[in-house]
Formats: sequence, structure tokens, C-alpha cells
Amino acid sequence: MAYVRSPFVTFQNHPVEQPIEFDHRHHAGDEQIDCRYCHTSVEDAPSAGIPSTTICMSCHAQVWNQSPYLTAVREAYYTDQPIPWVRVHNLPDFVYFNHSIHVAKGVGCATCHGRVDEMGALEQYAPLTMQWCLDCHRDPKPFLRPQEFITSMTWQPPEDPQEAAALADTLAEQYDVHSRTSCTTCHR
Amino acid sequence: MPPLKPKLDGAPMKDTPTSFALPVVSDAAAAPAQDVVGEALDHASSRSVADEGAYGKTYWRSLEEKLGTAEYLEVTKPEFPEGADLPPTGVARREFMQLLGASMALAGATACSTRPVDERLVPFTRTPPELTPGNPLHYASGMTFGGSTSGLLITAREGRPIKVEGNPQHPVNQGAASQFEQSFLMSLYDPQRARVLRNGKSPKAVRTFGEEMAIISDRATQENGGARIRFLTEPNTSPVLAHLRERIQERLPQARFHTYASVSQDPASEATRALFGQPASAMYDLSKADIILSLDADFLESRPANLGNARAFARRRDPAEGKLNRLYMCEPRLSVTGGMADHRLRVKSQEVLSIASAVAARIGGNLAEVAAAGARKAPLSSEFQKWVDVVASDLRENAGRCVVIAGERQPAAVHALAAALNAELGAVGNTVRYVPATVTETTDASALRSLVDELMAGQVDTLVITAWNPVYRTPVDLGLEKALSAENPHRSKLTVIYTSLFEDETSQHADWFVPAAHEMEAWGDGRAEDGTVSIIQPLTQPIFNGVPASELLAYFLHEPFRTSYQILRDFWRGRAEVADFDTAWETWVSMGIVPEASAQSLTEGPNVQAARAVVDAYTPAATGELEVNFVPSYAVFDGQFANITWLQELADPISKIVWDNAAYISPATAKRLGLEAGDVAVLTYRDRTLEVPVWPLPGTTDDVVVLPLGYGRQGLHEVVARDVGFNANLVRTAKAPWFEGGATLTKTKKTHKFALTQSHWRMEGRPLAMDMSVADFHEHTGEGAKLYRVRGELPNVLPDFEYDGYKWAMAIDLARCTGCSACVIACQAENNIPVVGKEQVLRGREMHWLRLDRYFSGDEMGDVEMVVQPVMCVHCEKAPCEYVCPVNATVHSDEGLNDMVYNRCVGTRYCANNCPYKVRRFNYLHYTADKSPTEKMLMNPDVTVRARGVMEKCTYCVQRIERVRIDARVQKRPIYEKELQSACQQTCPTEAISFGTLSDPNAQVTKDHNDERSYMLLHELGTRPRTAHMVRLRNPNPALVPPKPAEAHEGGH
Amino acid sequence: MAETAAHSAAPLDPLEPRHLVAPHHDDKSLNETLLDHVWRKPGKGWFMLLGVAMSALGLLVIGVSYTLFKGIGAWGNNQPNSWGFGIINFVWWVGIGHAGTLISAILLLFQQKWRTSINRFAEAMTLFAVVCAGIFPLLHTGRPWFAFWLFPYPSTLGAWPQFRSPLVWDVFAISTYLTVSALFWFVGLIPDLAALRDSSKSLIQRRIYGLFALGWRGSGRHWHNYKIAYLLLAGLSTPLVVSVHTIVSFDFAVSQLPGWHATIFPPYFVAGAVFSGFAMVITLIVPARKYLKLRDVITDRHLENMNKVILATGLIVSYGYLMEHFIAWYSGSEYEIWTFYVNRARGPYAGVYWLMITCNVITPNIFWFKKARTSIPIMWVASIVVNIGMWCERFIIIVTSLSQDFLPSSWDVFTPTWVDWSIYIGTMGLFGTLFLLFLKFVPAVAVAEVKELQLELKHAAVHGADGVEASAAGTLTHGVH
Amino acid sequence: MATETKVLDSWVLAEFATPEALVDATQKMREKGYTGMDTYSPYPLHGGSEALGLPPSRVPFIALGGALTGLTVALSMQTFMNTIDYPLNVGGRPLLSLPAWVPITFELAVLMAAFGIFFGLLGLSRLPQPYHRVFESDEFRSASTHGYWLSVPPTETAKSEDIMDQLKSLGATHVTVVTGENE
Repeated sequence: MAYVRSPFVTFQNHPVEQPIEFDHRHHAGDEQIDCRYCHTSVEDAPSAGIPSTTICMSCHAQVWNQSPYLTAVREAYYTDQPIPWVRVHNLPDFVYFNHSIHVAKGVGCATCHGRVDEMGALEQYAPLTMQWCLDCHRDPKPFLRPQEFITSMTWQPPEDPQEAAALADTLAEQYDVHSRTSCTTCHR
Repeated sequence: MPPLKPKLDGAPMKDTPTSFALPVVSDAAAAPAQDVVGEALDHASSRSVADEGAYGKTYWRSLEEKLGTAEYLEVTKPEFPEGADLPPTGVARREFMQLLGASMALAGATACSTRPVDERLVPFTRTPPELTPGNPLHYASGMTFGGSTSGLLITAREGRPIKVEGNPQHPVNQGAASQFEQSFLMSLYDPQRARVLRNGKSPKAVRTFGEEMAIISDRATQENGGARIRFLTEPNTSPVLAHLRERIQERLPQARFHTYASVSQDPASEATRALFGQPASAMYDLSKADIILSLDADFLESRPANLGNARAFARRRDPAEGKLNRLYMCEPRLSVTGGMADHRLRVKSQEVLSIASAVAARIGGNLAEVAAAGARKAPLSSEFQKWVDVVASDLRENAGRCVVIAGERQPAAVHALAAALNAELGAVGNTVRYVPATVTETTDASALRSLVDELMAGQVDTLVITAWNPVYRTPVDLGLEKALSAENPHRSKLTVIYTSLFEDETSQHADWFVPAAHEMEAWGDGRAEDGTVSIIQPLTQPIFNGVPASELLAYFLHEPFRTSYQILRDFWRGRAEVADFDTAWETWVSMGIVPEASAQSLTEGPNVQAARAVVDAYTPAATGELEVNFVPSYAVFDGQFANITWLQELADPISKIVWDNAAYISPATAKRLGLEAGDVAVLTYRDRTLEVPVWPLPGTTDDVVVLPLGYGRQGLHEVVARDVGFNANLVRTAKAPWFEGGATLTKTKKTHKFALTQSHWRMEGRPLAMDMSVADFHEHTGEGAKLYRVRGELPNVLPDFEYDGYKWAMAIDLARCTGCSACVIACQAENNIPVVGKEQVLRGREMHWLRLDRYFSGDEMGDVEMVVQPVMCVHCEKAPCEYVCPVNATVHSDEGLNDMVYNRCVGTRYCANNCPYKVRRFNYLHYTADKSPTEKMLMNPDVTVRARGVMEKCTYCVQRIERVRIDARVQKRPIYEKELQSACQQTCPTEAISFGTLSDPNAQVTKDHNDERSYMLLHELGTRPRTAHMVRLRNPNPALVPPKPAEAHEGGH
Repeated sequence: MAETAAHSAAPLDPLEPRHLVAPHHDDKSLNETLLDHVWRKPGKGWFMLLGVAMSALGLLVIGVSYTLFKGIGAWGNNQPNSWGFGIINFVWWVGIGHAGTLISAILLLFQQKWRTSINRFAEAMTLFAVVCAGIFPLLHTGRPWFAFWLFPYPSTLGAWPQFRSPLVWDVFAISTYLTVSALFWFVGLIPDLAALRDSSKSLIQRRIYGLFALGWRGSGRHWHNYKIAYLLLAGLSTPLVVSVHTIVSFDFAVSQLPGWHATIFPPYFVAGAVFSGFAMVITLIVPARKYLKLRDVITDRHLENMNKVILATGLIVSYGYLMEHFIAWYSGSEYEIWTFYVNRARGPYAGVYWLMITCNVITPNIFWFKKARTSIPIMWVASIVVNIGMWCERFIIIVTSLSQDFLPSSWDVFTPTWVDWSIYIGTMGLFGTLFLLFLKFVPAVAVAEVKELQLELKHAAVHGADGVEASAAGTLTHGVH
Repeated sequence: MATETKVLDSWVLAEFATPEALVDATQKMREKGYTGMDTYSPYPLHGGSEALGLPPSRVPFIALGGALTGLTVALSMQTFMNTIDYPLNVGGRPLLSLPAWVPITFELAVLMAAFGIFFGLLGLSRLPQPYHRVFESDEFRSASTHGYWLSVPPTETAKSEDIMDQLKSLGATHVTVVTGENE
């Protein structure tokens, strides 16, 4: 019972080596670049979007354009070959997760992906088990945050439980958030 | 560090315009081992020097070596999972070891994680601006076939087309697409498609081919103006191809173009040429027709105008839309249209002329002479007299609101009579208008006679065949195959150039074979029958190195290379009279339609007197013995769709046979000849014999044998189609392409196993597909009456669940449903439903979520009535399937959907047992295994591909619901009725299916549920279906209804 | 072995217990007689039978491996016949498995002395039949590797089994039945295992039997708890045995299929199970008592009594058929009428239907005649016929009902494949193998109980008929308050 | 059995010819005040428990406990899983479908009761017990087949020899002393 819930089986907290040493700590942390700058389709598509090489180059044509760290990016760009990133968050094929609706309903990036700004190599933060999904789908309120903080890595709900509950109620009302536990919500 | 360059399947990226994306296969699965040519290409491109454009020398040598091997010539890959019913002796040693290994592996498998260890995310280098990964894109396009171009709307995901719908803006399609258009997508990804351009057996580059053609055309220009060049094409509907053709003719004035189509409109053209002075097409407005007389015209199914006809016809079958129309039909076999008829007369094909003449005689007026001429050619049998009288008087009473339609299989005389009748009855201008025909040249087999003669006489040096597979589909007496084979003494002087999607029967005789680009791979255009021009927009780069038709023809112009896109755009730029061409062009492409004025109606009315000449010119077909009838197949048409498994497994709407054609005869004839279903008989006709398996089919005229075309294919690489059924073209003659008497059937000792999706054709008196006359319906609406059983109040001890939000529901109107089967294919394409093959269908394991139940009533030895009932999961509120599932794999959603959770299913199959509608389908074998990389690209990524051992069924297209819901909720608005359609609803030509939420009182589905015709299938079981069916109403003429006691409503026992 | 005089004695009273054990035995000779076959080297016949059984078992291995490799598609199942041989065989085996516990438990509770000699035998049969039956529900699922989802355990999915489904009830019923039957059998075996341990000749045998005997030493304190424990297990097994086949019948009765949806199913299935179970006991015990030389303890009296049970349950089964048909007609439902009067009697499987009627309705009636009840060849053949008939009954219930239900458009026939047959025959092989091993390694008769019975019979001989009744009531139950 | 805990003890074992004789002798010995005796027989003795003066068995109470546990567990498990934790609309049936819970409740009660009986039996009989001092005697092996034995532990007042004499006088056919480890 405990074994299948252990991070070893769920693949949590396991930094994944990528073909390019991309560091979220630097981009999301130090530089405070909004998640949506690179993950462009998170608000209107099921997939948040793995940035195309043009997005990398939109900055790195100007800054660090000689850096040896970025040789592979430049090579990918000029040879028109995609960069084969290694997938970190992998749901089974029969699970249809949609980023846009979660973001629209006030579920922040950090809620599921953790403190990406503190991860050198990206790792899976949440267990991604069905039970974990259900925990939020049954009672989404505690996991909501105001839209303006949707990509914030540091936002915390108010410490006072009553205040937090009030905020949760307001947000649920405002964003029209419902519990959805029908099977076809995720499995089609 | 993993390799930076993943293996991409497809053409080199450099040539890709950014406006459409490449198919990207992320799982990088290796091509199947049998894919010899593909392997060779990969091998070659990896070795070739980049500057040489992948055409290095090593390429040829290796490819030639490979091509010479037996594996290439003999396709070994089985299409389906091996049948499970092998005899024990069939377990070879190797397989046994595999079994052993499997059982050991299972024994050792514990606690294995399902997570793939190293899955890659392959983003675009430059994301095309219109594309968001994960969201679908829709492109307007078209498909040309049967002498007309349909307007299509194609859905693409991440650069790969996955679904074809009708273009809602197209005046003929109006959003509908038939089974052919939809399945055409499957041939795009068919791994058996030809990939190698070759001369003899030597692979060649396109450039080499182009140069060769330039040389041929240059030489011909100088020597004789192309006098020894012949082109054999499909009926042309494309303005750009017509333009290219004109230019070729300018350059090669002596070259000649021949056109061939299996289903030719020539008889109609011949008649209209006489009556109107030019070939014309009859455009029917069935929405205005109260009375329709069909003279062997399967106008709801036969190309090209069927989609529009079906829609208009069906509207008049719904009493909510006004007065019901009445359809009189005379035909030799039960067709889809015949199934919709209120009065159907079983006649032989050659008797149709006598019916037409007799009706004309009854109408009288200007028609007296032509009627008399007709009657001389074909005297009316006295048994039909009453029917003719009633029909004629009904037509006369409804003059101006009636129409007479002649079938494409009927001779010009019948078409002439139909046009004369329409003129006399005042139909012209009201219910029918005549427009100049899109295809003006002759397209039937007799037009090829001169070509074959020339070939045999050695008068042709170069024959360019762009028509699909003439060797297979031309009548046997034409001798085209002989002319192209070594039997022709002048064959060595002849160069045959053939282009096709597949290496087929004709390609075996081709000197040059050019793999054709699929219509979804190349730019083009085409006209619908009413003259509407569609722009055919490609959805991908050619996957198998195909050459577009326009590029191929352009080689004969010897001009600088232009792509099909440039050719098309240049042509329209030259032709369009618009100020801002670029903007106009963008609009046309996005709409898929060029807003040219569609064809104007002919103002000159038909010259009724000219009809007489046509009738006089008619030579009656031979009579006696059995009348042999050729018909295009409802599933594979004339065979050009035979390699599409969706269509092979599409049950014939009438006989429900899959993966086969049969010689259909009437049960009475079968009895007379001592033939049973599945017996193989020898058909003797005009000195030719053919072994055919027979199938007695109610509704067939006695002494008629119906042979569907399109089967018995022998194409080299068309593995799906090969040896399925028999080839009726082997007894078909150019002289009598459609019907003629004088055939005999002799029983042999052999039998043939037919796979049917429905084996019992009676309703056994149960209230299932409700079908009654208007008069009966009004009698039965009261309480305690027949209909009460299927919609009265029922006691209920179970709690009522509240559905606060949407309440998804469906209504199916049996009055509108013709059984055309477009919905079946739509469902299959949308929901990744596997094709299982004939063996599995024989075992009763077909997977279609949506099936069309077809019941006959009446005396099966005589006249029968047919009713079609589409049945898919009805999403019962009190679902019997759910409470027996031990693992909660099928439960209700909060919106009333009967959810099926594949990944939770362990496969006890109890749900299927307890489903009274038997709509659940089980993956008995791993039907989705062994898909080639291109076939995987066909899959809808929004729907789980089911593995072995799980149950599946109709979900009401829940993936569409969820996508629309998410979009609506992101935009903070409710779902609009129009934005959400189920796949079957979207494609249905007759609007028989409505889908939506019952929480909206104005939704069509709510109105349908509350309609007086609405009822619930098996209502008495208390399952409370969310799908309502609507009673089919018939509108019989009281004069033809037999007296009450004789009414054998359900027939059978 | 001396010829017994019992056969010549005229029976006085139907339940007169004298004939249940030949009178010339004492504890020691009983011991030797009943344990002898464990120590004897098995004969050629045993090895031959084992060879046959193991070959059939090989078929099972092939059939099961092939099924796992290919999928359920290897079987003849289709749409609409989603269940086929798998469930037929399951119900058939479970039914056979009913006689054992019934003989042991119910007859014990009703203090039927004659059960003593055959209960071990019947219990073993139960156990092995249930093992054979248990293969099918697991194997017939599309994805047997996920069958554990039927058990309620806290998974990471957060999903649970669905307790309204009779299939979950089945899981609990069959596993409980298997467990309780095994416990009951084992508890009964413990004293005999101790006897084997103590009469063993080699150290290895002694160690092995000693291991299973758990250190049983026949202590008065052991017997004190044992008697009540055994009786309680019997008491529990009685409702259990009824509940198990009731629940198996729910697999059908809970559905709404014509031919399945019937309230008569539970009693009719239980009777059918007992019917087939007793028939199977006869089928097995007739040769076994001959080869194991157990005619002294498994007497003709036993066989005759079992035949009476077969007759009685056969009549109940016939009544079940009659009622099904009556209710179908009485309901006026055209679906029910079609199923019973058109499809079953005249449909594509009419042959199987009439075979079923012949085997199950007509055959048992020969046991109205004492001659048939006491004739070894007749009863043996009849018992086999009854088991064929009961298999046909399950075939008729499952296949004909499924093949033609509500919508004629979906009707289709079921044709079994070679895999179906090999698995079916294979389970017989499994059963045979287990049974032959059982006969070889443990006493086929409950030795301790027979000895006790023997003692009572002696007392009865001394004290006369009244004493028989008194002491008969005392066996094993003696001392229970 | 560690060596340091080895306490050697001598018991007297007596074999009787018939079960009646054994019961009789036990009764007599008990009247003489011997305690800790035990009888050994291949099948239960009539009056054996009374002769040894044993209290009623506790197995039925354990069984009842098991049954009640099974019943409670089953009912609460089904209600929790299908009604409380993941309430799903299954075929429009009530979330708390108590009639549907009955079969499993019954089966689980039976199962738990059976476990109670079996493990209760083993526990109360202190089984499995591979070693016991009475197994030291080879003749004792007849106890499970055809012998009727009585064991009498020595007391402070009576020596083994006295006991042996008494037993012989009560009709024992064979008397012996076994020495073995304590339980």
C-alpha cells in the first residue's frame, strides 16, 4: 500500500536530465519570467505548450548569444531540428488533462508543479495518482487562488483559516468552480 | 545524453511551407519490417549526399536490390490479428514457445509501473502561427469522385488530418459527407499505397520522369502535334485541370483525351442533348415535390447529387416540416431509395421504360406520341397497369408539385421520357431545373472503343492514364487489358504512363508508374454538379512521395516546374476578375468555395418532341432467362475504395453483408433455382461464365440477378481489397453496361461463407422500429394503443437523480433515416473504432458503436417494406449495464451520460449481457495492434485507443462535449447548440439525428423528444433512454393500399 | 480382506445403520483397511489414470496460455454471446462442488450417520471442483491481470468495487466458500493426518504428515474444542452452501435478460447443484471404492441413499423448468415467450435443450425403482448422464438466452472453439489430477469418524434398537450443549 | 526451545484396552485428586470431557465474535466505498443500496466466523505444536490409531511409581513414564 504511493513508484522528486541544461531557477526564479511567456498555450489549450526553439532564441539571440551552454539551442534553431526534451509530467494516455480549464478556474501553476523556480532540473512534484486528482476535484476550493497570482511561485493562501476559507468561497463563486468527479471529466 | 535528432517520419522539412505542419510521429516507432521500400528510402537518404537532394547513386542500387526481392513483390503482412480459431494443428512450434514465454512473463509480472521511462516531448522549432498543439484546426477542402467535387471540412490535429466532414457552406454538402468522402481519409494513410516512381522495375526520380515526359511531348510537338499521344482521364470537373488540358491541346493539337467513369451520366447527357440541345444535369428541388416518381433512380445514394437530394427529401418526410411527400419507385433491386418508397414496384430494369411510357401515356397531352413510341419498344405488363394508373393520376393531380427522376442505369430513352414528363407536368422550373452539365464528354465504355482499336492497331506511342484503374473496371469485352499486355503485337512501341495511389491491376501493365498524390496532399479544385467550385486544399505534404495530378499534366507542357499550389494559384489569378486577388484567394481557400456564379438554369424548356427520337433510337436489351444487373456497391463504389477497411467492413445497407459482394436474387427465384444463401452458382451470360455466391434478398425482382461492382480486386499491393468478393466486370460488356437478359445461374456444390452484421431480418412483432402509415399513426396515439407501450407512463421504484446542468440527449428520426451509413463511418473515424476483418465479423465481433438495424416486413417471397433503425448506446438513465459492473467501469455522469471508462474495465462483459439494446462492443482481440506509423496518424488523439479485453460503446462523442464545455467555461458562457454536434449528427445528410441538452427547452433535441412521434426503444423495460426514436410515417396512396384484413404488418411469425 | 456378510443381510429399516460398516471390524483393522492405500504403492491403474488426467491438464495449460496470449477472442464468445463456455463451466463446477459440503454439513446437522464414510471424499471433490470453477471467472475477464480490482482495497486510483454487481458478490461467495470448505476439510483431516503420522514407517513420511497434523495428539482437551468447532463449521457451511449457489444464480437472476431474469433461480440453482454434485459423487465413488477396497465402509446402502437424493433434487429441477415455462407463458411477455417456447425448444440449440430435458428430467426417474437405485452400472451411467444434462442446462441458460434477446437485429449464434473445449477438458484433468493425488496421499474416508461410528454400532448391537437412536444422536455432537 | 529453559519432567502414560476403561479410569483418578491429566484417543470419547472436568468450550464465542466482526466490517466497508467516499450514480440505483449489500455481508460474516472457529480451535488447543513430551514414547503412537491413553503428571505428593501402580490397578494394559521438555 505504502509502496505504490512512494515517490519511487510515482516518480516524484526525481530530477530529470534534459538534453539542454535548462534551469528554471534562473528563468522563473532570478529573472522572474512569467510561466506563460514560454508556455504560451496554457490558457487556451489542453497542453501548456513546450516552447518552440524560436521562443528560446527570442531572448538568446540578444543575450548569452555566444554562450557555450546554448550551442545545442542554436544548432537546433539553425538546423531546424526540434529539441527532444524528456517528459517529466506524464499521465497515462487515457487521462485527458486540460491546462486551460484549470488555469481559468484559478488553479495555479505551483499547485501541481511545485516550486519550479527552485528546481535546477525539473522534477515531478505531485504524485499524479488518481487519488491525488480526486482530492482536488472533490473539494477544489482550498486549491484556488486569484487569477492575478496564477503563475506566482510564492503565493500562499491567507494564514488565518477563516480568511482562507472566505477567500476560497469567493473565488469558487467568482470563477464558477464545481466539483467534477464524473469519469468522463478525465477519461474519454 | 540522448541523441538530439529524433527520427522524423515524413518528407524533408526544408521544403515545408510553414502554412501547414508536418506529420510528426513522436513515438518514433520503427517502420514495420515488411516496409521494404520505406526502409530502402531511409537507407538511401541516410547515405546520400545532401546536395544531391537525396537522389544519390547508392539510393538506386540499394532500392533496386530490394525491389528485386520476393518480399517486395509479395506482401506478407497480415492485415488483421491472426484469427483465434486456428485448429490445434495450427499452433506451430514457434508460436507455442511464444505462448510459453507469455505465460511465464505473466507469471513473473508483478507490480510493474505503467510509466514509460523515456518519453520525449518534441516541440516545433518554429510553431506555425495558426497552430496550438492540442487544439484542432479545420480546413475547407474537397474531394473529386464520380464526376463531381464535394466540399469538405477536414479536421487536423498537430498537422495531421483525422476527420472529414462536409463543408457546411457548400450548397450540395451542407455539412454532410457520405461514407466515401469520410473514408477517403483512410486511404491517405494507407501503408499499402504506392511509394516508388518507377520505369519498369527501375525506380526513378520525379525529375527523371519529368524530363522524359518533356522529351516525349517535345518530340511529339515537332513530329505530329501529338497524334500518337492519348490521355485517359477521369471525368473532369476541375477548372485548373481543364485549363491544363486546353494548354496541352494547344501544344499537342492532335493528342486526344478519353474519359472513363464506371458510373457514367451518358444516358442522361444523351437525352438532354436531344431535348435541350446540350448536355444538361437535372437539379431536383425535392423540398417542393409532393409526389416523386423514381424510375430506377437511387437518387438518395447515387452520385453526384445524393447529399443535397437526401436532405431535401428527408425534410419532406417529417410532418413537423409540412405535408409529407410520396415516393413511387420502380426498380429491380431494393435500393436505399427503394427502402424509403411509399409504393415500390418490383420490375426488371428493362421494364422501367414500359412503366415510364405507360405513365406518359396516361398523362397524355404532348406526351402521347413519345409514350406510344415507348410502348412499342416496351409494352407494359398488365400486372403493372393499376400501379401505373394510380401513379399517373397522382402525378396529374399534383402537377407542378411533382417530379419524375430517371436512374443513371437506365437508357437515354427513359431519361428522355422523364424529362418530357417533367415538362408536361409543369415540374420544370418548380421541382427540377436543368443546368449545363459539368462533365460534357462521353464517359462510358463505348467511348473507349476507338482508343482500344487504336492501341491494337499500333497507332499510339504514348498512353497517359490518370483515370483510376481502367484495366480493372472497364467491361471485359472492351479488351483494354489485352491491348496493354504483350498480346498486343504493337505493345513494344507503346509507352504506358499510369498514375494511381496504389500499384493496382492497371499498374501491372504500365511502363511508367507514378505514385499519385492523394487529394489531401495536393492543391486542386473541382466543380460540384451544380457548378459550385471548391478549392481542394492539402492537409499534409505527400506522405508517400506522390505526384499531384496537375504537376503530372504540366510535365507535358515542358515549362519550368511549378508546384500544384503555384499552378492552381496562377490559374485563378489569371481567371479571377477581382481587384485584390490575394485577399480574395485567402477567402476562397478558407471557405473552400470560389464564389463564381453557379450554373444558370437552361431557359429553353425541353423539346418534348425530340424525346421521341431518343425513344425511337433505343434498342431494347435482350430478354429472357435471368436479367443480369450491375450496380455500384454501397460500400466500395466501383472498387476505387476497395482498399479502405472502413468501407469493406461497412455493412451493405440492405443485405448487411460485409467484406463481400454477392449475386443477389429474389427469394422466390432462389427457391425456383434451388439455390440457398451462400451457395456458389455459375453465372452464364453472353458466352462468359463467372462463379458467384448467391444471396437471396427480399425486395429483389424475380428473375433478376444483381451483381455489385467493385470487388474481386487483384491489385498487387492492395492487400485489403485483394480477393474480396468477385469481379462483376468480368461479365460486364460495353454494350450492356447495366442490365440485360439472357443469363442463367447453375448451382455448384461449393458454398461460400458470408459475414453479416445482422442475420435476422424480421422484427417478430415487437415494437422496435416503429413504422406505420399516417392513418395508422393517428389511430395509435391514444392511451392503450400500440404506441402506448413504447411511451406510456411506467411505475418506478428507483430514486430520481437530479440533473442540474446539461442533460445530454439524442433523438433519431426514423422517418428521415435512409440507411445510407454515413454516420457509421463518421462514428468509426471519430472514435478510433477498429476494423476487425471478415473472420471476426463471422464470429459476430464487429465493433461499430453505431449500427443500422434493418428490418423487413411483408411477404419476403414478394413485396417487402424496409425500415432502418440506427441504434447506438441510448444512455439509459436507469442503465442495466451499470449496476452489474463489478468495478465501476461504467457509471453515470452528472449530466446523464452513460460513461464507459476503458482504463477501469477488466472485461467481465456482464454489461454487454445486460444491455437490452446490445450496443456494447468488446475488444476480443487486440484489434488496434500492428498499426503502421501512418495508420497511427489517423487516430483521433482525443479518444483513447482501446486495448484488448475492454468494453466500449457509444459515448455521445463525450470528447466533443468535453472540449466544447471547456472552451465555453473558459469563456464563461453556456454551450451553444450549434457548436456541439455528435459525429453521426454532423455528417447525417438527412438531419435524422439531433443531439443536445434537454435542459434547453428550445433545443432541437428537446423538441424532438416532445414530438408526438417520439418514443423510447424498449420503453417497457424502464431503462429510460436518453435517445428517443421517432416513428417513421409512411404516406401511402389509399388507392394502392390493400384492404385492411390483408395487412400483414410485421410479417414472419 | 474378508468378504463381508453385510450384503446378504436383508435391510430392515431404511436408516438402519448396521449396513454402514461391515460388522467384523475393530479399530485396528479399520485403521489398516482405511489407511492401507496411503502406504501401499499405487497400482498401474492409478498411474494410468494420473497420466490421462495430467494429459488433460496439459490441455488446460495450453488453453489458458493461448487465451492469455491472444485474448478472449480465442474463445467462441461474441456479441451478443458475451459469456460462453467460461461461465457455463464455472457454474457447472461450482454446482458439482456443492454435494461435498452438503453431505458433510447438512447431513451432519441432520445426524445422518451414513454420511460418515463418504464425507471426506465428497469434501475433497468440493474443494477441487471449486478450484476448477475458480479458474473461470478470473480467466474469462478480458484483462485478468486487473482482476484484483474486484477486491476492495485502498488503491491509488481512489476507486472501489461496485457492490451492486453480482460479480462482486461472486468474488466474496466463491472465495469464502473455497476458504471455508478448505478449513472444514482440513479440520476433519487433522486426526487422520495424526494417524498417518503415527502409523508411518519412515521418518520422512512421519515428518511430512507430522507437519500437517500440527502436533495433534488426540488429547481430550483437543477433542473437547474440536467437536464443537467441527459442528460449528458444519453449521456455517450449511447456509453457506445454499448462499453460494444462490449468489451464482444471482449472476443471472439480477440481469433483465429473458431466460435469466427469474425469481425461481436461487432454489432451482441450489437444487441443480446438489443434483449434479451427488451425481458426481456417484460417478467418482463407484470406481474409487472398488479400487481402494472400501466396500466395507462405503456400502451399497450409501449409494442407494445418494440415488434417492438425486431423484429428489432431479424432481425439484424438473419443477424449476416447468415453472420457468409457466411463468414465461403467464407473464405474456413476448420476449419471455420467445425465449422459452421458440428459441429454446425450436431454436438453433434445440438439440441441446432436448438433451437437457432427457438427461435431467427423464433420467432421474429411473431411481423410483429400487433395482436401478441399487444397480452399480445403472447408477454410474445415470450419474454421468445427469452431469452431462446439468452442463447442457447451463449451456441452455447462458447461450440460448444471450443469443436471442430483445432486438432481433443483434441475434447471433455461439460456436465454441478448440480453446473452449481444451480448457473445459483441461479443468477435468486438473480435477482428476488433484483427486488422484488426494486418493494417494490422504485417507479417502474419515477414519476417526468411522471408528467412532463403529463403536456406536457396537453399542447399538448390545443395547438394541433404542440405543441406536440414542447413540446415533451422540456421535461427534455428543457433549454439545 | 533454547537449552537453558529445558526443564525435564516425567509423566506417567497408561494405555487402556477400551475407551470405556479409559473414561472410567480418568474419572477415578480425578476423584483421587489428580489434576492436569489428559486422555488420548483416536476419536472423541463419550464422557471424556466430563471425566476430565473441562469447562464448556469457548470456540462458539470466538465464532460469534468473528461473525459479528465480518458483518460490521462488510456493511461499513460497502457503505463507505459506494455511498460515502465515491458516491457514483450507478444505473440510477440508490447510493445506499442496502439490499445489494446483503450477500457480501453474509459471506464476510461466514468467512470471519469460520476463521474464528479455525484459529480459535488452534489457539485453544495450542496447536500447531510439533513437540510434546508424550511423543517421547514410541508406544504412544497408537493413540491416534487404536490406543486409549491417559497421561498423569506427577504431583508433589505422588511419585511416578505410585501413579503407575494406581493406573495398573485401574486396568491399564501398559504403563510407562515419559521424560521430556516442558511445554
